[in-house]
Amino acid sequence: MGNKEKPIQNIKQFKAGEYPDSRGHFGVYGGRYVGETLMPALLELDEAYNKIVPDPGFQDEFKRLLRNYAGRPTPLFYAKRLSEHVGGAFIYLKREDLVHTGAHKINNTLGQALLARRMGKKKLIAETGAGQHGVATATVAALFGMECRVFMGTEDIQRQSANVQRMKLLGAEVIPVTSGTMTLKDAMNEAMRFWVGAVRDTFYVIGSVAGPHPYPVMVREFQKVIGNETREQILKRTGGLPNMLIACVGGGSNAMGLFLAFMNDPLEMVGVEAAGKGIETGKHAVTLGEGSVGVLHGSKSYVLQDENGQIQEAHSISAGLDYPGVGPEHSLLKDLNRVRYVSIDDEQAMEAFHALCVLEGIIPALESSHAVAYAMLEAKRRPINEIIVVNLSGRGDKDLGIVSAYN
Amino acid sequence: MGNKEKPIQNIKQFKAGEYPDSRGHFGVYGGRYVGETLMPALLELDEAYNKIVPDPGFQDEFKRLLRNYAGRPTPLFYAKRLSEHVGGAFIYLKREDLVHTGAHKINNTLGQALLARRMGKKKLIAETGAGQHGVATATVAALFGMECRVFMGTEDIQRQSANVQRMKLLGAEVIPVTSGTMTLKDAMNEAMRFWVGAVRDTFYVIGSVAGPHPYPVMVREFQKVIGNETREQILKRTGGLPNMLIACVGGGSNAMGLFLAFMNDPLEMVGVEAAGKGIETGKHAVTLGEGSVGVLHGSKSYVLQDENGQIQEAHSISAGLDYPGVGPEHSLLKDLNRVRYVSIDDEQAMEAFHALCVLEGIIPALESSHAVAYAMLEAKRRPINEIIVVNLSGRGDKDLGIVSAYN
Amino acid sequence: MNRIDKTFEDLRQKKEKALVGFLSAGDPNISESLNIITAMCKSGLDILELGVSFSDPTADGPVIQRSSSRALQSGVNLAVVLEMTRKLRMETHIPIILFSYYNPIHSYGVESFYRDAMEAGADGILVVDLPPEESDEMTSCWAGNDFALIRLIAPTTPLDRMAHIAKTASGFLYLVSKTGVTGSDGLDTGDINDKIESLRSVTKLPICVGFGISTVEDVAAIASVADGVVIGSAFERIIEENLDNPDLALILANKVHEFKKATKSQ
Amino acid sequence: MNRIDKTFEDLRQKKEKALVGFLSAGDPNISESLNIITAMCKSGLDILELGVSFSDPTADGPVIQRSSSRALQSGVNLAVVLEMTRKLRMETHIPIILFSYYNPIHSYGVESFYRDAMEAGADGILVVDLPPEESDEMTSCWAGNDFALIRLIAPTTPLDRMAHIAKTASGFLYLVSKTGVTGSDGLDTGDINDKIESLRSVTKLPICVGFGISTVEDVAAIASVADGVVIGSAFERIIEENLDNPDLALILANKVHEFKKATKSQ
Ligand SMILES: Cc1ncc(COP(=O)(O)O)c(C=O)c1O
Ligand SMILES: Cc1ncc(COP(=O)(O)O)c(C=O)c1O
Repeated sequence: MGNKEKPIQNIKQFKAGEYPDSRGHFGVYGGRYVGETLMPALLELDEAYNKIVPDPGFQDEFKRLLRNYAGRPTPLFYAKRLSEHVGGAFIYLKREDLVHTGAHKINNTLGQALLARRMGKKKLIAETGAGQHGVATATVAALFGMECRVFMGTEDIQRQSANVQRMKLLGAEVIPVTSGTMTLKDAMNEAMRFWVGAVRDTFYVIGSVAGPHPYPVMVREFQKVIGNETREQILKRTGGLPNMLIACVGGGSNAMGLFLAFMNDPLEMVGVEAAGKGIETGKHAVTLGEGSVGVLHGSKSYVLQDENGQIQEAHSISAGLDYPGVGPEHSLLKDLNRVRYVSIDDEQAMEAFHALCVLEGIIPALESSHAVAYAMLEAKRRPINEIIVVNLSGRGDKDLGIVSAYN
Repeated sequence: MGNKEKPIQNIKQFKAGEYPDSRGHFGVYGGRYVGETLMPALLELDEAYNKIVPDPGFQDEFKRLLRNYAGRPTPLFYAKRLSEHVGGAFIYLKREDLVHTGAHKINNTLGQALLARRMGKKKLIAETGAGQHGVATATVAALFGMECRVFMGTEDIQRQSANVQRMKLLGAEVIPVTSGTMTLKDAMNEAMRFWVGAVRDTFYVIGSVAGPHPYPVMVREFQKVIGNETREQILKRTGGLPNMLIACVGGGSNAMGLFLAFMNDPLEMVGVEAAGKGIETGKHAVTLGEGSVGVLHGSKSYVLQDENGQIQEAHSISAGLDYPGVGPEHSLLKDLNRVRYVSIDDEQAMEAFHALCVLEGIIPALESSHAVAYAMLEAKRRPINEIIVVNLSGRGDKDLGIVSAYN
Repeated sequence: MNRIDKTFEDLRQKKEKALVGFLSAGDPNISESLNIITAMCKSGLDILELGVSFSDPTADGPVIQRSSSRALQSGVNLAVVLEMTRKLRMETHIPIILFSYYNPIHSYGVESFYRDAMEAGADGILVVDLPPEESDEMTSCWAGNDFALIRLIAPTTPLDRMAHIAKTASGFLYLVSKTGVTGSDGLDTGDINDKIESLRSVTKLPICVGFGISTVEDVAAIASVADGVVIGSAFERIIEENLDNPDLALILANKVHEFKKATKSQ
Repeated sequence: MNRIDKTFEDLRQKKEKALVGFLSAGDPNISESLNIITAMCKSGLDILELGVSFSDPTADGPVIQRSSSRALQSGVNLAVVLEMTRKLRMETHIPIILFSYYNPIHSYGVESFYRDAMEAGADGILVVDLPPEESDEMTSCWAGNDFALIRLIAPTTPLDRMAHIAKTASGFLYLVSKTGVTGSDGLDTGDINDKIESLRSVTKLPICVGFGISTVEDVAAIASVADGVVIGSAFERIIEENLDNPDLALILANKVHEFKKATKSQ
């Protein structure tokens, strides 16, 4: 039956910050689709978010932590050998792989944990796929002396065992999730279930621009530093704007983090989803490209679902992209044609992974490798005076096991 | 028989930059103790180093790479919870764990590889213990499109397997060294042997302030950015100098990198060696504290040796400190009483490792954990208005296996 | 008067409370599910909550998660549940409330759903993850008052919000007895009295209490203060423990009988 | 005239070249080592290089590394090597050059070393890792010219440096035939002629060539251009292959004999 809502076509003048509305709607997307037990918590969170986050005291502390703890600003690096190898546009890498814990996720967890502290909550929970968000949450929990539980599918526990050990060392409890596909989607289900029971004293740190309002806008707010820095850096370095921005899209937080600052600029933005073993095999995570509108994990957005509205299993070699949902703002940006969404399969990502290793001495996360792979395709067909900025969302240390197992 | 040369006592006025002399002598230490085959290469290197490195073009490129590629400056982070837990002086951490590849080693390999390139050498070799220097060398080799061979003891290949995989991914050949103790010392032997045979077109990237002149002064030069940044940061943040600097000492490069900028300042400096299973067990790496003057790997310095001048096996849970030699400048600084050298055993290091994990959300390298452990001891006995700066030389991702195996 | 209102009216007159039973439609399979539910409806169940299973039941505990899996495995989807409703409607006159997450309905199409559910004989709908803030998109096509929108009140819901929710609800209010997912063990009746009192101060709708109710004693305790008692996981657990038992329908019918008695005992 | 100068003088008169043999003192054990070396000295060896083993022989290939290990295992140290020298001196009149890395000497003490080595009957020293730039610290206590400082000339050594090195050397110059560690296989004689010629242009000292020489043909080829041929790994390899062979000393003596013939053959 598959309900494909009418997309809003060709809105030329997209205004950054115009979305979401006060109840978290990005056009028809977003919102708050949760059980009543959680609603008061979300309303409380929304209120706290609106009151606390704009406060200069909060902003000061947040910025200080980003700088002194997380290691911001991260560099914008011109990947000369990669660009020359491809033979086309200049490829710049925004080096989120260099922040503390090794992925952009820390920007967000610092923000949410600071907020949690100011709200008086001393217990954090989080879901995690690749383990990066789990590590980033466990990290800020340690930093602030909070209790931390991380929900993680047993399939992901297997393939990201180093991150599991890191979380435990940081003092977090890692709770194995054995339901469903035993990956990120189910970890999030289980985190929400736990939250329902512990909502009074527990802050749920969601790891992407997904989930019910205010998470998508809040996570975007905490990640927008990526794009703010990038814009300033590229203007300073080249005197102009890039021609294209590229980021991988799992839930979509590193992409939104990069894109937001450029939303009103005349440039192309591309979100790269994971095509897994290939779209034709059905084993992929191409939510925006192949999914349809639905409601999952508290918000309306594109989802991978069958004709009865049952959520489908996603597949990707990269645990962080292996998710059948996507942040609601991306659904709007897709419908508005403001961002182009494409996909890269496991093999292409793996090739880009190796290319970046041997050409630039950078071992990227498999998630980020998807963005690099697409950048290589695009750069080749573009003139040499164009500039492509890729968000290198994380480092690949966590993926060494997967890479060596991949034949 | 054990030749203990008379130490130079109590030279009060130590001038930074006064050492080494033009032939690489730090007092009686340092020099060039190598076979004739290598001498011309060392003389060529010395000349190139003196000509190329001070060149503004070189400095510009080096600084640009440190910033845009390695991610410098690294933050100086006030470890509030650790300090409060200890209950004494303020402990600040210089976050070398945040640079690309995860340890200070990259500062040096970038410098040496740039120099190699300007000298027209296209092949790099390196020895490695913890694997960090090997990874850092493989990294710059990839970045500059050079060939790279890394020598590593099979014992270290075992305990630092993730770093072995990283080097391979980066395109380097990892050459297992099965001679002797199969650790860093033997890797360095083997690298020197290989270099003897390939000296005409191969640049040997030594990973610490050890080896024959000009390596100790050159590596110090490339690492001094750590202290330069730290000095500026602490002055800006606190308006004054710290009371104490602490760094772990394997070969001694992260320590020299931190100390140099403060050499003429009125403050204490402490180098922390690895006491392994305890000095009394003989299974340690306390070269300065327990060794005697000798010649190893091309320079004169303190070494762990028996009464016949045979080098002894070092022991430490941290592969990067597991070395029976030490950079010659440290020997001089010890004799001059300018730096105090102490030691921390495996167990103390492991405790500090866990403390930093759960109190600050930072997983330190086991090497760096030695410095943290000593800082905790010192901070406790110092008044709360004092400041201790610890060089957090690297991150602990590489050590997860060792930590989980340690009971 | 619609079936729900009439049921509560009848019970009030008999001085009984409503026994509301939740079952995942199609668990353990479609035909057996029809047998079981029919038997239960005929053994004293006052209101049926017929669960439309969803792949990602984030508000449910392990028992209903497993029950949903079995149901999905047996081929259930919203169309099948509506077909089952149609068949049950021929066997029983008690109100049938569909109980669903929003995505299956959204996927089916809200207008088609309204039309087909009414046509099948369903009396209302409870959508677990569709709070009042979002529910317009489902109800804006509804006409008249014949199809009830059952709403949840949680232990975390403050008074002003209770009033707001009650205003847009119909049929009855479902008061969640615990902060937690379905089936969370143990019941704390102390708190519930206060909650019911608060809720009564803002609504005239009947109040049914559910989540974690599993013993006859629980039922009796809740029945003494609420207008109805909702049982879900306790039934599902019996199904799970008797998957190969040919007497499953009978066992459940007896259980319903037992619980029903406890709703009359004051 | 000291023993080294006299040896080269005698050979020159006989129109022979020097056969220089390197052995790690104490390999495979101290007494067997004495047997072997004595036998070799009596079978035609012109000069003995007696290796003082070091734990970290960075200029040596695998064969001499293993030989050093065996020697260290058998309890060798510099004092023991000096004692062996004393014993060998009673058996042979050929020059004995001690061959060492610097650390054992440094550890022994440079003054004690000079005194004890002279006293034991050694004729000179070659310190692998002590270039002219650093060697003052060892030689500044030396008196007279009776103790030779043998120096290495490498394939990488430029002409002006050759001259400089030659100036501070005595006894003979050891020309390394390969850029590589000891025992590196294969010998490229082409280059060596040029090197010898260059070297002769800056020194009058005899020139012995070593590293990687293992066959009679190699010996003959080198002997035709140099004043001496140094063999090390080739002997050590024989020891290694005959560790349990009671005829080891005899085999090596025969080998010396064979090589020695090749130094006369032009
Ligand atoms: C390195 C990295 N990049 C990207 C992602 C995908 O998340 P998002 O799309 O929210 O950036 C993840 C998720 O774990 C990640 O670890
Ligand atoms: C993180 C880290 N710290 C310290 C060291 C010790 O080296 P150095 O004393 O030269 O800084 C190493 C060596 O591998 C290392 O990896």
